[in-house]
Amino acid sequence: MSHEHERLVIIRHAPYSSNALREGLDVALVAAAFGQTVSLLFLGQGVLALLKEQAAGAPGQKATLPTIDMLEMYDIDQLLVPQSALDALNLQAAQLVDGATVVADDTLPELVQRHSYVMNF
Amino acid sequence: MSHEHERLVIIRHAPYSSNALREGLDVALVAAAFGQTVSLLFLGQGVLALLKEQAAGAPGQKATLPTIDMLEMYDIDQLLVPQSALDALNLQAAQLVDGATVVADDTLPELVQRHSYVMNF
Amino acid sequence: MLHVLNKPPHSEAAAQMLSTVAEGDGILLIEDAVQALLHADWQGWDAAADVSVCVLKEDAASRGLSGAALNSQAILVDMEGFVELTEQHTKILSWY
Amino acid sequence: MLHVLNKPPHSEAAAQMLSTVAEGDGILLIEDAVQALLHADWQGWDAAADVSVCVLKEDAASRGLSGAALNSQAILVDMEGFVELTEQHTKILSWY
Amino acid sequence: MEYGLLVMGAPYTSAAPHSALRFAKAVISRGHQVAGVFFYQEGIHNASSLMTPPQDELNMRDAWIALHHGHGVTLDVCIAAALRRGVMSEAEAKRHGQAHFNLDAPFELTGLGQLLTLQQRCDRLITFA
Amino acid sequence: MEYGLLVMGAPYTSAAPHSALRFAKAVISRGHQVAGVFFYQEGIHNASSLMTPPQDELNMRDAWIALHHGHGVTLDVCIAAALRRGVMSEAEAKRHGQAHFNLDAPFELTGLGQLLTLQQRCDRLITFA
Repeated sequence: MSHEHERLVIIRHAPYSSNALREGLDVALVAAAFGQTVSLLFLGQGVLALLKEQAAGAPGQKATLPTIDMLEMYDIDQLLVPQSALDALNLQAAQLVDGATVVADDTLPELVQRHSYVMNF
Repeated sequence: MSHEHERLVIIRHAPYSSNALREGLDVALVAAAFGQTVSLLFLGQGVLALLKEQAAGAPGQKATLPTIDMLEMYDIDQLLVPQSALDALNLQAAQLVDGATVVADDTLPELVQRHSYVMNF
Repeated sequence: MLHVLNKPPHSEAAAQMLSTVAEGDGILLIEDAVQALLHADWQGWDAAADVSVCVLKEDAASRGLSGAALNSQAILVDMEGFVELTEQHTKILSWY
Repeated sequence: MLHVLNKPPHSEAAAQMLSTVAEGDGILLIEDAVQALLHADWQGWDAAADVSVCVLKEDAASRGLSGAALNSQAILVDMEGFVELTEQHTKILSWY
Repeated sequence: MEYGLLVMGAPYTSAAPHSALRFAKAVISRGHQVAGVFFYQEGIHNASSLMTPPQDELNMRDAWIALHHGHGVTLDVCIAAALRRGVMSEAEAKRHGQAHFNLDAPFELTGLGQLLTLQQRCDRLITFA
Repeated sequence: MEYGLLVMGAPYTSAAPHSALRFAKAVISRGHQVAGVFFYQEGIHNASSLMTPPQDELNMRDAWIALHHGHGVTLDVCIAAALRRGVMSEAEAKRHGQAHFNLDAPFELTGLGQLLTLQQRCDRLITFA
């Protein structure tokens, strides 16, 4: 199977503390709306965006969890998390939203290589 | 001796990659111009601001080394660097501008405590 | 002195903060720093004998870490508690 | 793939980059990443057998690290060399 | 007690303005005064009258203005930091030959000396960055 | 070859615009084309017509405009990112009831789709952030 027009968006920022997470997700959503196949890879602090127990933001700060929940509607169903990223935060896969998939760290180089478009946020 | 109106400005950002370094130095200069006694403490990446071999910035980026060299004219002669910050960058004291003083790490809590105004940049 | 940290517990800012904490100081964790709740072994929890470490409750909740807070020795405070801490300490130093 | 790093060698961004580097990739260090010249033991220097690590010369010079570059196995490139690297690699991934 | 706030983060980039605003309200609700807020570094963007967030999000500038009108909090913006980042008052716009501007009252462009004055005047100064 | 640039750092806050500009010039001097620059996140501040750095410093917006006039480089700015941060064109200002604006030609407000188009059209896309 060719991955000619597949896009990988790498999310590395936590919710609330910057707009990087949200604006990265926006790129993923727009690409999906344009018919591209989009996968998301969550590294480092980005993994925190997948915590399912996130409450609504403090007054005035928009939450990103609703956007994460919306990804499936856009056919973005690959939400990949390396095992080491979970471990570094002492998190268990069960604490993440449904749809998050834990992947082995040694698959990352191949994962990044096989997408024609890769962007870091 | 009272340190009632002494100010400590902590510099933690490297040259060129943000304006944090320069705008932190500006606060130190203005405080000195207002007659306050000002000391500078360089932590982490901030130590790089003291490297004496810095060349002029790439086109369009203003260098901060001339500002460092100017501090003495404002009677800011305490440029303090903890030994561990030097070690973390594999630097020697001889690579720093004249006037930089290496201090032992265990003096930091007392240093921070004894100034009435302490600000991080 | 009250130290207010808003970066993750293993950040450079956190390490810098810990290198300056003195006996009798207080530490308050806000924004990304509330992640310390996930790290029972974080150095900051025992920064010094009489240094209390507080965590801003609403920032822990919005980040999905309220559950982690239950299992921690952290003192949870709300925004009024934050202000109370600044009443108790005459100097406040933010690490970001 | 060419990886372009602009954060210090011991940053999270650097570690994330190294976790994705594949055989045949290239690494270019710019801005704060040129500090890797100070760290002979930085993991990135041996990221993989056939991965070359280049350093942007003018960023090293402006940061006072030209001397460190002399003692390093790094390949120094200027801006034209930067462009050349992007000619050789069809994909470019920036880590910041 | 009197509090002064130093805000160095931009809205929609940093959580700092949000934390600062919530802190200011809590200070007031505990019976203290917020004498002033000084905006420096990226914080100067809080003063932009052109900031137009989506309707379901807080307009940070409006929130600061409400704090000013409700509680007399001064809103000072470092002029040097603001000018280089593209935030200026009508007076500065005239001085620099610009037809447009994006800062007006109750925000005031001022020098860094104002920050030192705020710090000396207040019982507490706290930074949000 | 054709190059596209994605710039996500603000002048005077990040080295990204400076590195991007120097890269763009080197691309051109090696005989390639820079098709366009897309400004996103904090990068949108590069387009501000009110940016007023001290005289001894580069005005980043002017530098981008020179690149546009000299080499036909398009300068696209993400409209959603720009509006929430206070950068808007005259047309957007009218739509939002603002008397002032701080973005004009050759900078263009556009959607994120333009970034994807740039990426597909170009042989190389490189991010400076």
